[in-house]
Amino acid sequence: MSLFIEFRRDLLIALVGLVVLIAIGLGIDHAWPRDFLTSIFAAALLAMSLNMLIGYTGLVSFGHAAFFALGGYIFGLLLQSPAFTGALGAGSVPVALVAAVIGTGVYSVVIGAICVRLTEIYFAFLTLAFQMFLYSVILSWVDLTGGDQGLMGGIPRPVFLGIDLADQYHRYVFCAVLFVACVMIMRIMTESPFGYTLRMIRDNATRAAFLGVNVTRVKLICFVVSSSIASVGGVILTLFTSGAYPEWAFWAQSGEAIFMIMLGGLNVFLGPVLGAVVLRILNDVVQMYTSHTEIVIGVVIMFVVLGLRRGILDFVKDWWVEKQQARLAAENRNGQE
Amino acid sequence: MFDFDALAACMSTSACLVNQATSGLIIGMLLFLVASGVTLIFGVLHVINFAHGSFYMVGAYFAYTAYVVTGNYFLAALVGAVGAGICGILFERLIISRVYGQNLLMQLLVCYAFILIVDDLVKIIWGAEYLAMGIPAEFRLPPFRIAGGYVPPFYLFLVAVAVCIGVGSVLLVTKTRFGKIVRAAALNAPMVSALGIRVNIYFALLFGYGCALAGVAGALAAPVRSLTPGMGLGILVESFIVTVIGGMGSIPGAFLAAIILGLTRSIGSVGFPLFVDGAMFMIMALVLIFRPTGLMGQGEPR
Amino acid sequence: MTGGRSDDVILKVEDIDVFYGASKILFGVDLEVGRGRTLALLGRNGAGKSTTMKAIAGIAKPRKGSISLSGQNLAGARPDIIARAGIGYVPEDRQVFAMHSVEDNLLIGTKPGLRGQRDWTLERVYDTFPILARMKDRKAGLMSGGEQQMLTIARTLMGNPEVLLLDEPSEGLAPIIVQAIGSLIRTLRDTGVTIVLAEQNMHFCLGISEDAAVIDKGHIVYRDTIAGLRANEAITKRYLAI
Amino acid sequence: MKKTSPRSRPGMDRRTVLKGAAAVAAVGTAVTGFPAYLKAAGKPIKIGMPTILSGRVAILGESSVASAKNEIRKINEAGGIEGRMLELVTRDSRAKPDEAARMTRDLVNNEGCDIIIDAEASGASFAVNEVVRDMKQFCIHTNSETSSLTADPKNQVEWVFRSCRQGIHDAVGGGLVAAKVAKAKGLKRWATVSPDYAYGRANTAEFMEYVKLFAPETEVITETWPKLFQPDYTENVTALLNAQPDAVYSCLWGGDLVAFFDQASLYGLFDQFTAFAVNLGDYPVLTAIKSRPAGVYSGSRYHKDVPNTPENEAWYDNFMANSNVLPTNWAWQNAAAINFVAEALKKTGGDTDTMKMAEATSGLTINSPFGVDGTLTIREEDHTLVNYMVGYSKTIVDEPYVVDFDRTAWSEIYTHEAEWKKRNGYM
Repeated sequence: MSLFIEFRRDLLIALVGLVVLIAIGLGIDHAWPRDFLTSIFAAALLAMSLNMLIGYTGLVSFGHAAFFALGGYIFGLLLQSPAFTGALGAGSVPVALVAAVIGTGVYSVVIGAICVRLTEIYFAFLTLAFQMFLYSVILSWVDLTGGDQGLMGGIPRPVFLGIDLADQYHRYVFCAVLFVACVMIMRIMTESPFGYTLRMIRDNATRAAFLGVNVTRVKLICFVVSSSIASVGGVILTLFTSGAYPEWAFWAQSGEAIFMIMLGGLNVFLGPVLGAVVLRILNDVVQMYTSHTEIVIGVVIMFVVLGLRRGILDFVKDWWVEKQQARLAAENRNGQE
Repeated sequence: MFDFDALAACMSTSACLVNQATSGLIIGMLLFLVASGVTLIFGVLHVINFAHGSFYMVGAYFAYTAYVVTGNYFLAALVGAVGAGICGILFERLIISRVYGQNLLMQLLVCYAFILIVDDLVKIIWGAEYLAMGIPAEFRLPPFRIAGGYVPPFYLFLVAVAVCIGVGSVLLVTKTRFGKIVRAAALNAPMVSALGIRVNIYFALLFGYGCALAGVAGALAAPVRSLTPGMGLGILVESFIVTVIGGMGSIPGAFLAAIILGLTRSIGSVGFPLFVDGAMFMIMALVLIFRPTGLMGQGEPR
Repeated sequence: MTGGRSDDVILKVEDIDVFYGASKILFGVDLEVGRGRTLALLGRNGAGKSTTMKAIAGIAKPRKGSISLSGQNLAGARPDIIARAGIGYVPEDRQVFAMHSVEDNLLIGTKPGLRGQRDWTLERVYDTFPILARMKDRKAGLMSGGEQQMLTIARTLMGNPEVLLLDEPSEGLAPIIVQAIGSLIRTLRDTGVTIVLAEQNMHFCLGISEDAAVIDKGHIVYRDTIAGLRANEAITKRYLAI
Repeated sequence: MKKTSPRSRPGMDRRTVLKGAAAVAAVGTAVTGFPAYLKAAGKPIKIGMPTILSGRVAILGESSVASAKNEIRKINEAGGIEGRMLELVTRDSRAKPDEAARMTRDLVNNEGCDIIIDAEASGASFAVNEVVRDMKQFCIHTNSETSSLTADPKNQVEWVFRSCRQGIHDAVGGGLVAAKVAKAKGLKRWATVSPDYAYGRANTAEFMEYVKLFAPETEVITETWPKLFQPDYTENVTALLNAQPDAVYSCLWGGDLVAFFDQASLYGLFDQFTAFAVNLGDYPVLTAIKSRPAGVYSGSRYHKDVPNTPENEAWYDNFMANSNVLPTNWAWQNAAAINFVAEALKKTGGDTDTMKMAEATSGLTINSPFGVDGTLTIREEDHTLVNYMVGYSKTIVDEPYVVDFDRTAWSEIYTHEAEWKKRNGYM
C-alpha cells in the first residue's frame, strides 16, 4: 500500500501517459501511429531494461537482446503449440506471457549468476558470448525454432476476456498497457531504496560492500528483473510481427539498444525511450533519401559521442542543472550583499 | 550430437590427422593475426578495439586492388598491411584517442559507428557485390601429400607468415626501444612523456601496427575468401574469443588460444559438427569463469 | 651576487596559478634559477612544492603566468616538449617502470640534450651510480626505495637535461641513503647542471644548494640565498617548523 | 469496394495529417511524399518492394530492383495501365525479418503502395507473408525458394502468390540429372556441403532424397554444414577429403559459394570428385570465381542461353543495356512478377483492390521469355509459379560458362511434387 502513496505522482503520470497513448492509437484513423508506437514499445522496453544495468548499476551488458529474443520465442512457441492452446483455451495468451517472463527470468538467473561476478570488460564479453550462444542455438535447432526463418505460419492468439489480439486496436491497447506497466515497475525499482543501492554499487562497489550490501546478490536481482522486462519487449514484438526471428538474439540488436540509451541519455529515466524514438525516426527518414543509412547513422553516433559526449536528455538535464546552479549562485551573491 | 565413431575413425588415420591439423592451424593463424592486434592494443592502450574487424576488411580490399593493378601478390599483401595500418593511425588520432580513459560504453559506441561508416564506404568504393582475388599464380600448385593428407602450398605460406609475424610482434614489444617505451607508457604515460618522449605518436604507431596485423590477415585471406562489405564482423567475434581465452594483452596467449580454437573447429567438424560454435563459446565461458584473466593473461583479476 | 640571483637566469617562473579541479593550489608563484646554480624549494607538506615542480615539468597546467627556459616560454606545453627543451624531471614518488629492467629504464630515458650533446652515456651513469651497474638486469620494481631513487635520477640524466628538477629525493629513505643521495646531488652540481631541489628538510639542502625559496599555501614567501634563509629565524620557524 | 481491414486509403491520410494529432507522424508523412496524395486522378500505381540492399546478399537485391525497374520502364513507355504509370518504391530490410515486416507495413501505410512485391530471401519472406496476411494486402513473393512458403496450407493466403523457383521442383530436376550421371559414372558414395540453415538443410535433404529415389544404390556417407556466411571452409573441405566420396552436392550460394570454390580448388577437390552445385549457374557467381573448374554440374538459375530463344536473348541484351548489375536468378523472377502484376491489372481495369487482384492473378498464364514454350503460369491450386526452366548444365572455364543444359520435363516434376505433398500432409 505504501508503494501507492510513495509513487502517487509517478502512478498518476503513468496513467495520464497511458491515456494519451491509447487516445493517439484509437483516435487516429491511420495504422501508422499504432505501428510506430508498438515497435517503439518493444524497442524502448529493451533499451530501458538494459539501462537498469548500464545507467543505474554500471554493468555494461553486451548481450541483453538474448533475453528479449528468448521472451519472444517462448511466447511464440507456446502459442504455436496446439497442445498448449488446446489445454488452456482462452487462457493461452496470459499464461504464455507469464511463462515467457518467468522462463526468461530463470534463464537469466543462471547466466547472471556466472556473469555478475566479473568486472566491466569481462562482464561485457561473457554476456556477449552467452548471447551469441543462444543465437547459434536458435539457428541450429531448426525443428523447434525454424532456424533462420524464425517462427513461421503466424502465431495464434486466442481471444481472452474479450481481448482479441488479432485485431490491431485491441493489440495496440494491450501492448500499451504492458509497456506502461513495465515502465512503472522499473520506475519503482529505480526510485526505491533498492535503486539507491544500485547507484551506490555503480559509483563505488567496494564502499557498498563495506556498508553491508551483498553486491553480487543485488546485481543479480537487477540482472534478472531487467532480463524479465526485456522479455516483455520481445513478447510485444512477437505479437506485432506475428513471428519471432533469430536476428533478435544477434549482437547488433544489443548494440542498437546500447546506442538508444546513449542517444537518449543514460542518466534520465525516460532517456532510452527518447533514444528509441529518435533512432527509429532517423532510420526511417534517412532511408527515404539514401540506401546508405549506415554511414549517416554512424556519423550521428560519432557526433553524439564525440560532440555532445552524452545523450540528448543528459545534455538537457546538465544544461538545466547548470542554469539552476547559476541562478542559485546569483541569489546567494545577492543575499550576501 | 556427438559422433565419436567418426572422431575415432579420423584419429586413427594419418591422412585425416594431417588434414585436420593443418586445417586447424590455418583457421587458427588468421585468427591469431587479428587477435594479436586486439590484444596488443588492449594491453597498451586499455581500449577494446571493437572496430578491429574493419581493418581486416580494409586490408583485404586494399590487397585486392593492389593485386588487380600490379599482379604481384606479395606487393599486394604489403599494401594491405600498410593501408590498414595507416587507416588505423588515422582512426586512432581522429577518433579513438578522444575516448581514452572513458568508460567502455563510449569506446563501444565510437567503434560501432566506425564499423557502420567503413562498411558503407567500402560498399560505395568497391560495390556491394562480393569480390574474389583468386589464388595468385605462384601458388597455383597441386597440394603436397603428407602422410596421406593434403597440404596446399598457399596455406603453408600463410602459416609461415603468421608465425613470423607473431614472433616479430613479440620481439618488437619486448626487445626494441619502441616496444619498451610503449610498454612503459602503458603503465605510466605521464612519466614517459616527462622523459621527452611523444607518447601520442608511439600510441598511434602501436595502434597502427595492431591494425596492420589485421590488414595482413585480410590480405592473406583475400585469395581464398570472398570479399564483402561487413566481412570483418565474423572474424571480430572469433578474435575476441581468442583474445579473452588467451588473456587480454598477451600475444603468446593469443597464439595458444588461436591454435586451441582452430583445432576445436577442425576436430569439431568431424566429431561434433553442429556444436562447433557452441563449443567455442563454451570454452570462452569456462575460461572466464575459472580463470578470468585468460590462459596467459596477467593484470587485474576478474 | 645579490639575494641569490644571477644575471644569467636560465629558468624563470612568473606569476603562475595552478588549479586541481576547482581548488586553487598555486597563487602567483615566481621563481628564478641561475644557470649552473642549485635552488632549494622549501616548504611543508602540501605547501605546493610538488605542484610547482609539476607545473614546470608540464604535468600540471598553469592557468595563468609564464614559465621560460633560456627565454623560451614553456607554460602549458606538453611534458615531452618541455623535456626536449632541456628540463629533466625526477618525480617525488620515483615512478620507475617496475616491469622493465634497470637498463631498460635507462634506455627509455635516453635522448640527446638541447645542443645534441650526449654527455650521459650508459657507461658514465654506471660509473656515477655503481649500484645500478650491479643491478642492470634486475626488474626495477624489485629494487629498494633508495635504489629506485638513484635509478630515476639516472634515467633523467640520460636525457642530458640543462635543468634538473628533483622532487623530494630524500623522502622516506633511510638516513644513510639520504646522505648518499646528498653527495650524489653535489657531484651532479659540480658537473654544471642547474638543479631545482624541492625539499621539506632545510638541513639536507644546506650543503647542496646556494639559493633557496620558501613556499607556503601556494605563495612564495621567501626568495634569496640559503645562507640568508638559515639566518632568518622568523621564516624558518613560521614556515619550515624548525 | 468494401474493406474489411480498417486500414485507411491515402485520401484519409490528408485528414489525419491535417488533424495534426501526432506531430511525428506529420513529419514522417510530409517527407515521404505528401504530393502523391494531392494528385488524385491518374496517380501512379505504386508497387512496394522490400528487399536486401546491404550485406552479403546485396547483389541479389540490387539485381531484383534493377530488373523490376526495367520491366516497369517498358510498361510505362508502352502507355502504362489504363493511362496510369507504375511506380516502384523499394526498402532495404538488411535481410532482417522483423525489419522486412516493418518495411512492408511502412510501404503500405505511409507510401500508399497498392501492391507488394516481396523480394526478400526465405527468412524475411515468411515475415512479410504474415504482414500481408494480417493487412489483407495483395502480394507476390519473388525470391524465397523454400517450398513450404506456398506448399504448406498453413502458410497459404488467398491474396498472396509466388513468382519464383520452388525448392522441390529443383530437387526433382536435380535428382533426375544426378541419378543419370551417377548411373553412368558409377557414383555411389555421396557427400554434401550446404549452409547450416533452414534453406540449406531442406534443399539438401530434398535433393538427396530424389537422387536416392532415382538411383537407389547411392548413399550419403558424410554431410558437412558450414554456417551461413562462414568465412573459412577449410574444415568442410578436409571433411570431404577425409570421406573420399565419389560425388559432392552443395547448395551454397553467392559469396559463400565463391569462397568455397576458391578454397576447395587449393586442395584440388574438383579433380577428385564429381560436383553438383545448384546455385553455381548465376552470372555474378560464375564471373567471381577465379579458379573456375570445368565439369561441375550447375543448377538452372538465369542464363541467356536457357532457354535458348531469341526472346530470352533480347531480354538479356535489354537488361544489360539498362542496368549496371549482372542478371541473376532473382532478376528474372522479379521481372516475371512485374509482368504478372501488369497482366492482372489489365484484367481488373487498373483496380488494385486486393480481392480483385487475387482473383485475376490466380491461375494466370503470361507470355514470358523465361518459360518453357514461352509461357509462365501461376498455378491456381497453390498460387505458385510453374513451367519455368528446371534442369542442370555443365560448367566450362570460359564464356558462356555453362553448356549442355539438360531440361527436366514438367510432367515428371508434377508427378513427384504431388507425391511429396501427400507425404508431407500438404494435400
